[in-house]
Amino acid sequence: MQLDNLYQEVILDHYKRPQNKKLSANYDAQVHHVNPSCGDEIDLNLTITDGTISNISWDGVGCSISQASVSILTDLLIGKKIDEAYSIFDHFVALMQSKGTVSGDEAVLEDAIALAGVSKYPARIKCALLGWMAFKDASVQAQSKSKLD
Amino acid sequence: MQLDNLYQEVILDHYKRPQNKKLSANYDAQVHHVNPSCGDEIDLNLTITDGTISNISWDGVGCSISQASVSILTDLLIGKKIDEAYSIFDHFVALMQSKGTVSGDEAVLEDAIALAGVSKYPARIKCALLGWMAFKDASVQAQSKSKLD
Amino acid sequence: MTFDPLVIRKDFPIFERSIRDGKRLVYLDSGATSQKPVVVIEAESNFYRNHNAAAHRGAHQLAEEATEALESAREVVANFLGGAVDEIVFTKHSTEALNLLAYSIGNSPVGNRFHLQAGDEIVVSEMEHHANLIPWQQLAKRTGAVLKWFEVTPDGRLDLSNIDGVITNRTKIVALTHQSNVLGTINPLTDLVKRTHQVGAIFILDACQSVPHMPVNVGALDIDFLVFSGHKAVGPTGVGVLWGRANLLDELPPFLFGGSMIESVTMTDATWAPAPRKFEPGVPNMAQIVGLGSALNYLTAIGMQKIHNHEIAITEYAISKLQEIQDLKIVGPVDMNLRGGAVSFTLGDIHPHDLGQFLDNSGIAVRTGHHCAWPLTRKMGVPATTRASFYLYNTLADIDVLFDGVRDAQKYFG
Amino acid sequence: MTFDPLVIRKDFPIFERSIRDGKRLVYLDSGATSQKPVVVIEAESNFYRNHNAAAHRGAHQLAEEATEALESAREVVANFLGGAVDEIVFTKHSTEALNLLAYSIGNSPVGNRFHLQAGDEIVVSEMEHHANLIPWQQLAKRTGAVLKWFEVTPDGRLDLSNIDGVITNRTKIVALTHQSNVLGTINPLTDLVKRTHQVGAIFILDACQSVPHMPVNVGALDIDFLVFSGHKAVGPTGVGVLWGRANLLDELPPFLFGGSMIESVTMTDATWAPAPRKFEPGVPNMAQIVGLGSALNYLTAIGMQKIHNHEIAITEYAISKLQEIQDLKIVGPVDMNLRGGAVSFTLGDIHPHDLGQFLDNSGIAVRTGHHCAWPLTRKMGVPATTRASFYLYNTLADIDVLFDGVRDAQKYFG
Ligand SMILES: Cc1ncc(COP(=O)(O)O)c(C=O)c1O
Ligand SMILES: Cc1ncc(COP(=O)(O)O)c(C=O)c1O
Repeated sequence: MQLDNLYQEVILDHYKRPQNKKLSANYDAQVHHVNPSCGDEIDLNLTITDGTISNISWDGVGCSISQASVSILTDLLIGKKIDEAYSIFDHFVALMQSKGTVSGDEAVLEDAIALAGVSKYPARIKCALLGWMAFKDASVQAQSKSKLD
Repeated sequence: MQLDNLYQEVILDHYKRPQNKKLSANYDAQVHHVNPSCGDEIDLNLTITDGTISNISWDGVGCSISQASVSILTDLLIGKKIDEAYSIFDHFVALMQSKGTVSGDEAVLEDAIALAGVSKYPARIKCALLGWMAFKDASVQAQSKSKLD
Repeated sequence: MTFDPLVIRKDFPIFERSIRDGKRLVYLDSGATSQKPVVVIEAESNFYRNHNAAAHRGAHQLAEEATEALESAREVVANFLGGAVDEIVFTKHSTEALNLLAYSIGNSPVGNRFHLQAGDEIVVSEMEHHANLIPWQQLAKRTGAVLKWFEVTPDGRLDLSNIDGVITNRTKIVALTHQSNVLGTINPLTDLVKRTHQVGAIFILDACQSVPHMPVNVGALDIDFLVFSGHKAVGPTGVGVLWGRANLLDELPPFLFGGSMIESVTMTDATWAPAPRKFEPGVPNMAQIVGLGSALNYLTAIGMQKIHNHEIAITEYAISKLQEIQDLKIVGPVDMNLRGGAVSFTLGDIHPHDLGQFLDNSGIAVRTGHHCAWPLTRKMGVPATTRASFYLYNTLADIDVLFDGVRDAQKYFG
Repeated sequence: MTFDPLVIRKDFPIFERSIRDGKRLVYLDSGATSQKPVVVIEAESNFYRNHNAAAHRGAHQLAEEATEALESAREVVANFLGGAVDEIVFTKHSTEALNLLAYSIGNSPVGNRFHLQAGDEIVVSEMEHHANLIPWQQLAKRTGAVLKWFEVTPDGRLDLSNIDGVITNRTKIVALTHQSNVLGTINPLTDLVKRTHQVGAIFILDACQSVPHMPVNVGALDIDFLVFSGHKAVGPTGVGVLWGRANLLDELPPFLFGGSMIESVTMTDATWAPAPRKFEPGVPNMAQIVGLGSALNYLTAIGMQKIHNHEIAITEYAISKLQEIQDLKIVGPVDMNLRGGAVSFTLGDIHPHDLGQFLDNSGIAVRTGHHCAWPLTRKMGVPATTRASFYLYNTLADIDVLFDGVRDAQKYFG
């Protein structure tokens, strides 16, 4: 079924067993993002230690795509250097906006490659990006905060 | 030429030699009416003596239809009882709104019958009615004034 | 003429296409926008092909014909609603019509009956579409008026237990929806309108979800203003209607300023033409207005009561079928006496977005989300719902496809 | 591709019909509204036939296609003007776009760069269309700002002898027309824009009569906002465009409130989506937007510079022919370096309405009156004028018919 392209096993797994879905008590930055067209919401906490993402935790409501996407993100980015995380971020956004013309680099994106099918469903791209935009926003806040410290 | 139906001799005559086109010094009511879609303007003075229209005078700028129509109106209504004038007014308005389906009663409308062709040109009906609406307005003012006196 | 949706569907060219690799289009999203019959599409293109010119501006034949086309459509709308011709104002959609009212009221000077001052009250409800909520929020902020609202009961009706406490002597405006676009609830208006007039306020009806679906007569309802959108009533996009009582339109100041709405203009000042012209500056959305006239003629020829009966039958069937499904919860009343043909529901833990996507893959178009009524979905205790909404071209077979689709989705995501 | 108006005319179905018992349609009223090529008419009806659904609202295939159609059209408009995609806001016409600016500026709170207070100045000119005059009159009245204006010289140009005296440190807004719809004058913008920015004000261009007729690039002009109407640019009725610099649209408060323009909504408050969404509540005029995209693609394929050159050639011919006629006076500049293709004139004592009617009888469509620029006609010392306006489908033969028609009218009314 065509739909299986969108809803890959990995996605449904992350949806049913989301990773790091419990807001941590401590964080460098906390953000709240909303997808106004469907009402999906996410809170995301981020900690950066010595230029490395030491923790991401989150809570939220939303569809399987938005929930799985943020769950995958946490698995993928925790432990990465911030520069490397940004490069993965750019890869992922490019994949989402590709309208299905790009297949993505699995070496870079790992499980996130499973979201490639989303790029053929324009209305769902925002779902997949919700957590990623929240992460980007939080990382900017965390870094400007660390500069102030 | 089809157009001759609209621009009858009588109309062009009244246009070139307008009747009562000089505002009188005295009047019971004076009104200023405008046709906002083309900028035509008219001032009209009206005197009613013992229920009879004793004078109508006017000045204005406008197309041949609007100018001829008010000129014809003055010829037709001066000397008439106010009730009779209203009945002629109603006949004329009905003729204008008839879309060419009514030919009008010449015994009632006299020269104004020449304006029958206007009813086939919707954009010009307002031109033909400009002076008549001014008259109606002025007559209402004059009568309510005479009641106050 | 018997009512047969299968015959009606033939008038709508979009049903000739297929969805997602050959599936039949099961369009259950008419609450968002309706499909268009070929007569409406052709009314618009005929206007361009044969009569296009700036209406009300020019003495040439094309301009005459354009004016005639425009004003005939106004007559059609007036007859459709039971109003007078000069009581019909064309806008681009109901959203603009509601904003027109809010801004024009905000423009009313002291002494004008619409003038608002601090402490005056505006009444809406928790089930309003954003288009009938935010303009009033903003008007309240600009004028210092207070926004009040009727609450919604757990089963999705207006809580009218305290009408007199909500609509008070300070109330100047009551603006309510006729039918909720989420719950399907049809609000009972009689007591509300009576109380509104008792306190000297005006009653504004958002009829977006009623005018396309049932007979609506402004005189019988005794309301003061009504708005609806053409695109939800088999008409073109880009055209809406404001109806208002003649004496009220007369006193209401204009909203948009420009050409053709004036009586006289100098560099520093302007005066206005009579309504409806005073509310219609600029070269009008002529082709769309003409298309709307054709749309309402189309609906009238079929019969609004027949359309309503058909929708009620479909909705009743849909509700009974959907209720068979485990974990499916209807959000809104299930009593057919209280509702029209928009059915929102939740399905256990399956997110409406996922359900909608799954249904789409089977050719079924539904809407998911908060349906531009966020305070309402919040009040109903759900983050989002899936909505199936029906119209004259839907069939019982469409409902069966929906039923199967929902059950298959449960298996897929289960 | 060589430019041939006779070939171009074949794209416009309306030229297949005749006027007043078999006369050829000589359409010289494109300044009021333009005719539509078949590709535009079909773009609109194709949308209804194949892709109609509420854009940006729904995850089903039709909604995806509608969104894609809408956003592709936005890209076309952005490219046509040289702006960015998110700088394009769709309205129903330029009148709405100008009112949007005036109301949004009026909604700006203290601290916002658009906030107006008593004593601030708004600058327009005596040659503005009512749509770019009355909204500013009204904004001035609401805020206590002062309305100032550039005068018009006897030969129909802006009097720019005292730019610095008109645009001062108190000026917050300068709103001017690019080309006068009555005089045909094209206003030189460089010094005006420079001075406007020097004093920290914003420059708004009414490009209704320029964007359809010549290459216009918002970057090269260095302006801040621009408006135009689709229906004057071979596009559908019911769609207009506001272009604004991204950072300015960002700071400008919204105008119309409703669905799809929000970020979050509660019963008492709302926050806004980013531009352009924040200015586009409601189900958009989708089919018309799609038609506009097709219209601009059509014009681009022919070439805006070629269209402009053609109109200049026609206008030059028209002016030289018309000047041969006794008692005919051109109202506006006769120097082709100063003007575009709208030619207004008077004809002795013959009233424009009568002349227009006579021409109509010969199949010629012109506009007569004050052309929604009443202060200007007053200033030019005429109660009304007759206007012939040209576009890509007009030919030199059209001018010859006009010439003969005017002379015949002189005989008829003489
Ligand atoms: C210069 C100018 N500005 C504004 C307008 C208003 O355009 P619209 O009626 O399409 O809003 C027009 C045309 O009528 C115009 O020529
Ligand atoms: C109840 C209700 N009110 C207002 C609207 C707004 O209609 P539009 O977007 O056509 O202006 C809608 C539809 O979206 C609606 O369902």
